[in-house]
Amino acid sequence: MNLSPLHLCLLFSSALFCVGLIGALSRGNSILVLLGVELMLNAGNINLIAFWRFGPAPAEGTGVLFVLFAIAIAAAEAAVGLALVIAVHRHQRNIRLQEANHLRG
Amino acid sequence: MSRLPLLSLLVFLPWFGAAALALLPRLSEAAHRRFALAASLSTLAVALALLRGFDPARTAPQFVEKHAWIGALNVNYHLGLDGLSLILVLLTGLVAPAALGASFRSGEFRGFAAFFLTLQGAALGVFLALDFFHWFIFWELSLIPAYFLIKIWGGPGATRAAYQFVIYTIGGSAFLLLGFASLFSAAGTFDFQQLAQLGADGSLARKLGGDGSWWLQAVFLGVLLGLAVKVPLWPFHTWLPPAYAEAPTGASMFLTAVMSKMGVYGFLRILWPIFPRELQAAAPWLMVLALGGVLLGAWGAMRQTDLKRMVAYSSVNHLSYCLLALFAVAHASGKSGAFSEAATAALSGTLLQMFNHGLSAAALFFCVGVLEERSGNRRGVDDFGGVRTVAPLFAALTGVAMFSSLGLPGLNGFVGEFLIFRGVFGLAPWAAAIAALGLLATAIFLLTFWQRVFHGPVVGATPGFKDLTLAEAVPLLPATALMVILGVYPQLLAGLINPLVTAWAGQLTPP
Amino acid sequence: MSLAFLLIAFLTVATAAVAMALRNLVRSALLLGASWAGVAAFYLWAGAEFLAFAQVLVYVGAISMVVLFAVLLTRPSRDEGAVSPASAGRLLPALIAGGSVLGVLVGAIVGSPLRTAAKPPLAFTVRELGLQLMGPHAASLVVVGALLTVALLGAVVIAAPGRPGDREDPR
Amino acid sequence: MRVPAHLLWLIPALPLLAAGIGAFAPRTARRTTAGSAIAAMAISFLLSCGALVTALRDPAVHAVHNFAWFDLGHGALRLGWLLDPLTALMGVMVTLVGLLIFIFSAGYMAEDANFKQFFCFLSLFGAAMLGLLVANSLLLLFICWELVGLASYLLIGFWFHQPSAAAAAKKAFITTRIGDLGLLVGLLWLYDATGSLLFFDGGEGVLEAGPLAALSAQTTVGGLAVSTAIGLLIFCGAAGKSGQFPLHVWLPDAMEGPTPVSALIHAATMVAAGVFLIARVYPLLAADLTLPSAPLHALSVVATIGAITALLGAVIAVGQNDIKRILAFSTVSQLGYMMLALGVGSWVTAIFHLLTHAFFKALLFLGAGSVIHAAHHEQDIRRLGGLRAPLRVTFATFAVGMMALAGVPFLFSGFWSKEAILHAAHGWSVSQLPFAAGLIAVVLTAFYTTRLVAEVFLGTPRGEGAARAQESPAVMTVPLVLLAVCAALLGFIGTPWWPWLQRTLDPTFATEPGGFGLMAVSIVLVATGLGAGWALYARIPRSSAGEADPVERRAPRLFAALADRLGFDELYAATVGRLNAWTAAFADALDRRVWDGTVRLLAGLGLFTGQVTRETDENLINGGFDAASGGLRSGGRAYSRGQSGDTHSYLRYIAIGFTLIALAVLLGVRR
Amino acid sequence: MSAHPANALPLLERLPVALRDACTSWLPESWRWLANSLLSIVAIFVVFATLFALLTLAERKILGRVQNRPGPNRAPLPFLGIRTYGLAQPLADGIKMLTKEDIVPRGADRVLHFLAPVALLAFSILTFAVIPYGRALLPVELDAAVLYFFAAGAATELAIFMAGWASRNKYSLLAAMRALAQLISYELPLLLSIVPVVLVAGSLSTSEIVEQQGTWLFGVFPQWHVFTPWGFAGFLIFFVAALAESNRSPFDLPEAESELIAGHLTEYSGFKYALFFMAEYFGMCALSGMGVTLFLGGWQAPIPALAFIPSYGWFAAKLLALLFVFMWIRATFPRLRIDQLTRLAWKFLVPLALVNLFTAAFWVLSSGWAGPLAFARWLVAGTLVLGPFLVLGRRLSAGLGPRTYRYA
Repeated sequence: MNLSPLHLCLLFSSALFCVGLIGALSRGNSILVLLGVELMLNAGNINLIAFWRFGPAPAEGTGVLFVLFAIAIAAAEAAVGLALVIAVHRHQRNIRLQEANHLRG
Repeated sequence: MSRLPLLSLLVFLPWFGAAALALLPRLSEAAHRRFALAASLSTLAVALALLRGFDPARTAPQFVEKHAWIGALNVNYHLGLDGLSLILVLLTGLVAPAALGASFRSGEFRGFAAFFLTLQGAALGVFLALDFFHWFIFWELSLIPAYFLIKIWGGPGATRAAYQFVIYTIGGSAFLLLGFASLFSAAGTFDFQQLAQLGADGSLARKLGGDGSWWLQAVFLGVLLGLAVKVPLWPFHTWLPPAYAEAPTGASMFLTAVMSKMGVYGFLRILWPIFPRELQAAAPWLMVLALGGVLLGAWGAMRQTDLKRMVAYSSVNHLSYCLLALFAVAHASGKSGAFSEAATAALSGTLLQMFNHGLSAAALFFCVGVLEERSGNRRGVDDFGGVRTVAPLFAALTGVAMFSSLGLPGLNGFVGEFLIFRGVFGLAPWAAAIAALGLLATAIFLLTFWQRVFHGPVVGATPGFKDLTLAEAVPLLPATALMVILGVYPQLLAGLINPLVTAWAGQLTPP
Repeated sequence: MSLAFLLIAFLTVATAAVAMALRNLVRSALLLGASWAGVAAFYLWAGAEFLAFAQVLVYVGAISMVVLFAVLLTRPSRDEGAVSPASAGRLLPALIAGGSVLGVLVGAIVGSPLRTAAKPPLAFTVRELGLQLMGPHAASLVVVGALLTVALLGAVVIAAPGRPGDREDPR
Repeated sequence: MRVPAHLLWLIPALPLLAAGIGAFAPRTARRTTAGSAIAAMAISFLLSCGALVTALRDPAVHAVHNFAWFDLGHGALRLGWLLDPLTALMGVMVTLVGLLIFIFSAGYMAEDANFKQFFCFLSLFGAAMLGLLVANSLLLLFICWELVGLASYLLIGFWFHQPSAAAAAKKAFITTRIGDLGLLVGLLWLYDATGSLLFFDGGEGVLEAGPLAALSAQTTVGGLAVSTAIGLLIFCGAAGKSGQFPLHVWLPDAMEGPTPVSALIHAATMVAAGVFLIARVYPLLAADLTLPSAPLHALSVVATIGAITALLGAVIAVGQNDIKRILAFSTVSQLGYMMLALGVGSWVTAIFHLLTHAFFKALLFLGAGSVIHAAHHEQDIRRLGGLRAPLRVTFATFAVGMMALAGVPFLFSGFWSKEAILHAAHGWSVSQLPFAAGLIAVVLTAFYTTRLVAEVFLGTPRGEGAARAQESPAVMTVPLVLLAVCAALLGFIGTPWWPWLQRTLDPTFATEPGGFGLMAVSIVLVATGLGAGWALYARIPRSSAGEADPVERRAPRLFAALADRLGFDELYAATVGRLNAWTAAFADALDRRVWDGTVRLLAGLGLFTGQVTRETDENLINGGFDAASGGLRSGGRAYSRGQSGDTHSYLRYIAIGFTLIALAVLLGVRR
Repeated sequence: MSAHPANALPLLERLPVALRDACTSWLPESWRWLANSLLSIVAIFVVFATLFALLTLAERKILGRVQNRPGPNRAPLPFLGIRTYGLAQPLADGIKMLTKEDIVPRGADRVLHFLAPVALLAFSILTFAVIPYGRALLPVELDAAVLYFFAAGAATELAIFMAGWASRNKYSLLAAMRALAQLISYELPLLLSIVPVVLVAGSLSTSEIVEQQGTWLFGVFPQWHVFTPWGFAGFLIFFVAALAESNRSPFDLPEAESELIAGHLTEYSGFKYALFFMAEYFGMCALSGMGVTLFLGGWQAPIPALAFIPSYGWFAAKLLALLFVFMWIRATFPRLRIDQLTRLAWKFLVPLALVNLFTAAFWVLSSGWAGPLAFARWLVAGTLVLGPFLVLGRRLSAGLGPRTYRYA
């Protein structure tokens, strides 16, 4: 098994992704779920950087730009997500995700 | 030469005032009044400044402002002022502040003044614009504030009258717009001067399919209809009596003094120069209609029991004289003989009549407004009696306006009417002879009004009627003074327009 | 392959895993901050210097803060920051799902013949980044700016206490 | 003192100034207003005398001063002043009579609340009347003509709170305006035909030979010469102003105004303006005389109308009971005489009669005013009577006026002027009917004047007012005396033996010998009339107000018709008035029904279209959308049951789904 | 290290570098960079630690001077017994701190309680890496140096939170939250105030920014950023925000005794407390250094004639001057209320900084204007700066009325 640096980077990102995924799936606390999602997002960013770094045209910098935008969007996501958490907390006095199902069909 | 864009100032100062009134925070009522009056008086001030720099001997537009605006449509921002525009601007400058002053006591004055100033600016724009594009914008823009003025501040039937007014005139304008759209597609320009040039040498007609083509006729009729409604030409006048009657006094004054002139102005500035041949062909029929306005307007006024409606009908009558003269000139153009002199007289008379009617009709509306205000919104002929006994000053001023309106020599109304009759008699004697009956009918209904309202014993709503204080008479005094001055010395106005009119008549040489 | 990378990768994943498993929310959040700092370190290692600092600024400086605020604001009044651990009922499916995803990913990565560029990456300077942002990607930048603004306003609106008339307390 | 033509404007300007003072003076400034009006009129009188002196130096010359009013075309519209003996004589007469009447008014109107206004209007009238006289332009004359009408209107309606006065004022204005329309059209025609409205303009004026020849050379509808047509149109104006048949109806009603007004405007000056106008434009009317083949001569019409009016006025005057109306109809009659004189071609005698008539009729009216004033505003002769004793001065002067009017021979001016007219009519070549009418009118005039004097001054007082009558103050009686002197003596300036006036006005005037027979006939006729009047009224004076008139007793239906003024008012109301009302109703109905109806119909069409569109929209198109939406809604409801609300499970599904897809792809790639 | 080749500079200028190179010249080539870095770190730490010690004394002396009292003047030099105006006071303080008992509250999170001061100090020191102390003295040349500086600065917030939370003390926690709110609030104007500089300089590199300020108008007037309308406004905003960021008076609410005891420091004592204290001064020094770099021309001499003095001398002078202003303000201004504090940031500084950004953009766009237009450029820019200041300032002072206490 001959793994290039790119392979390693990708493995690293998939590990991080799965950690985030498992966390998001297993924890009941909304904040932790959100943090898991953030981790997954970061894993995705790692992928982008890895392909930029080891890809054919690093000079163009598209990977960096993309990650930059992703970070901005992640910030927005975090802000809105946490605001939602606070709103949910105000409403039902806890932030257990499984209880926030008032909009079920 | 860099100088102030006086003409733009003329248009935009009232609009600035309107915007300021509408947008700035509410102040005291007195402050609103002072501000609105100042904004309205700006027109007079600028007009006087224009008068200083105006050279009557030059017949081309002066103070021209021309800037490219919409390149794709060959639209220019093009303002200019000649004698015709000047007297109408002067008229606006005189009547508008008076009308505003007459409305000081109306409720919600701030809004009233804002609408009113918008109307004033739009009317001025109509008189100054030399490009159809923004001319039409001004034309339509004058409608909206008028609508609100009538609807919000008007009498009990105001809503209906305002709707009728707006829909009727917008209907007319639609035809006008269609006509000009066709013109533009044919000529590629909206500029009045260029269009007149094309109309004069017949190339416009060729572009629209040659003389007598149905397309040309349709365009001509469209423009004619749009203007005829605005003046109004009989029988397109039925919107006018209710609108003028239901409008608040100030608005009535302005509508009759200035807005009705917009239509006549359109005839003179647009229809006649651009469609000389078509107008000539249609002139006999149009003269019949104008005569209808002269006669039936006057006799219609006789039947009215509502004073405002009566004055409104008298407006129909007076404006029909203007149109009659214009049509007679258009009809006879190209004939030989002493034609040119008669045409000059007719056109001079038209212009003077426009100004004079503006003064006297506005004054009459003001007087009726006073009657209405003092009697708790009664304005029937039979609601009053013997007003002259209790209010001699008011009666005197009303009397001057009334006699001016019926064309008493020595007052301004006579000069215009005499010249119109003189011209029309030279061009179409039968029309002048028939129209003279209108003078009689005017005298009858005005004197009847005078007799029933001002003479006789003090009855009806008259007891307790207070005479005008000097302050209340202020809006009326300048107009009254001008009526006398212009009646005795018409050269003041005639000197401004004579070269222009002479040039117009001179261009009507046989083809 | 540098040792630095392995170290970074290990620390990042480890802190993340521990953070996900901890009962104490505050500690979780702080550890996650460390994990994000690890990601920043990875960027630094990969030569994306600007990105690294941006990552620190945004994640460590801002998102962590917000998370901590949220934790404190939504804390149940009695027990401080500790939440019940993952229940077996959820943990098992989570592990299965996560494991299967990991398996699929690892399988796919390992099985892929990825070629890497031979030449070392060119220095991608901040100036170039700026030119790219303001040039070809200006529209995206504006859109992201708008998104951030809207998100900020939305967050404020959502999180702000309602008017007195609103039903705020279910009790 | 000389007053050349370019200073003539001063004569009307002074009263105008006085009118301006009166208009702006406070209501209480009675002395100021009256004083300024009288002073202005006095100065104007002096100026007029100066102008007369100037004019008499060379009576044949028309001195003019023309000026531009305003620019018109390449030239200008020009007006001007004219000084010739006609102007000057008329000016002197108007200012003198005016001055005397002004002074009289100061006494007569002393108690009126609107005293100030009265003098303002009087001055306005004076200014307009004098302007009319000095005008060298038909347009300027027309302007003043109308202003005179305005002043007349204002003064007739001076007691405007009385409905009758207000109505009379309106009637006067409108009736004269009917005539004025003719004048206006004639004026326009003249302007159009000659390009000028100036009377004398160095050969270019409309009354000068060149233009006149051109005018009479052209013909218009019916073979009339243009000058004839224009002349007749102008005569319409004169007929209206001078109360000629058929437009005479306003003049008696105009007596609703204060008596000095009646004296000044409706007896002496304004009503004579028509005569003046015809005399002024006489060359125009006479132009067609050179065309023997013309179907109609303008002057013939004038003569006919004049004769009819003279007779008609005299006849109706017999049946009137109001002192002022009797005088009014007598004015109508006398104006008819003047027109008759104009028509038969002797315009100078018309002016002669105009002048004498002005004085004696003013005298009569002022005398009547004095009577009315003394008798506490009692105007009905049946309720007067016996005033000879208390009103000695009034009676004496009134008698002088009466005899002048009746044409009592030799000492009284009316005799000479009337005699000259009859003489001219007798010499008219066209017809002797006007002459006959004139003779009849002479009898009637003598008869009704006798009746008037007898009823008013003789017998016993028959009414409250007459019983308490007292002589008027000196401010009123002095003008009476002055006027009486004039009325008596003025005739001597135009006797057949010394026709100074005629020669002055018309240097070509020639006295025809052999008029003495005619004079004798006339004297006999006057005597007949006087005798009949004496017999019927003075011999047995009326004893009570309710007693029937002697004429009424003998011919009740005739008297009723006369008292009813031969039904002209009723006739006009039934024809012209009704036509007017019908036209107004027609115009109004046309607007309300036809035009407004058309507009409404169009609006209705629009509304109908809108309604149809709306129905289509609501039922057809919206229905389809509703059905489709319903389907979507139920589908969505069914789908939403799958939403458990458990976020974790969603996430799980995503993970599992991803795994499956990735596996499928990977396996696909491998294979 | 620096763009200039080392030997092109005068000796005095490159003395520190030369000294360092001399120390490490014996090492093999491959290790030398590590040794050089370590030496730099040690040097910086030593210099700033000394400065810290002296600053504590200086602050107390200056406060005393302002408040018309002598300040510390009794501590003698060890073993000598000489009172040199209290020069030994820092030494005494240090010894006291080191020897005090380290108390950790029961129930506190021991790990975090320990980590907090350490992390704080570590992050503070990190910020020193990118400040150019002299022409040849820049520890780390980074392309995104300014961003690095603020990234590192942002991380200190985390440490403060750790301290507050780990203490298991209500007041500590509340104070930490307040501190965080304040830090986040003022980070925005702080960042926005330096964006114009970046915009004008077109670079995030500190050395380049300093280089660009190294010209003189008419040969005498230094073209530092602070001497432009936008730069002046930006510097003032930066300075105010820096006061708040470093918890200095009048923004020292989080740790003021009268507010929440001593804030997040309540449960700290002894050496940990000293570390906090030190980190705070380090932060102040770092921000001042950055302010000098960005606005005051860094190590550039004010007039060319004085350029012979070594550049680090100039830097030190400017830094000390700025630090003095910090203290002067502490002595002068009263403390703000929490609502005034946040209002000042959000309603005044942030809008002003945004407007200032436009001013700077205008400045860049109008850089070609010359002659009378240059005057117009100043006029417009000045108006753009002053107008909003006056408008917003009026509104702000209108908002400074008595506060209504909703629950009081």
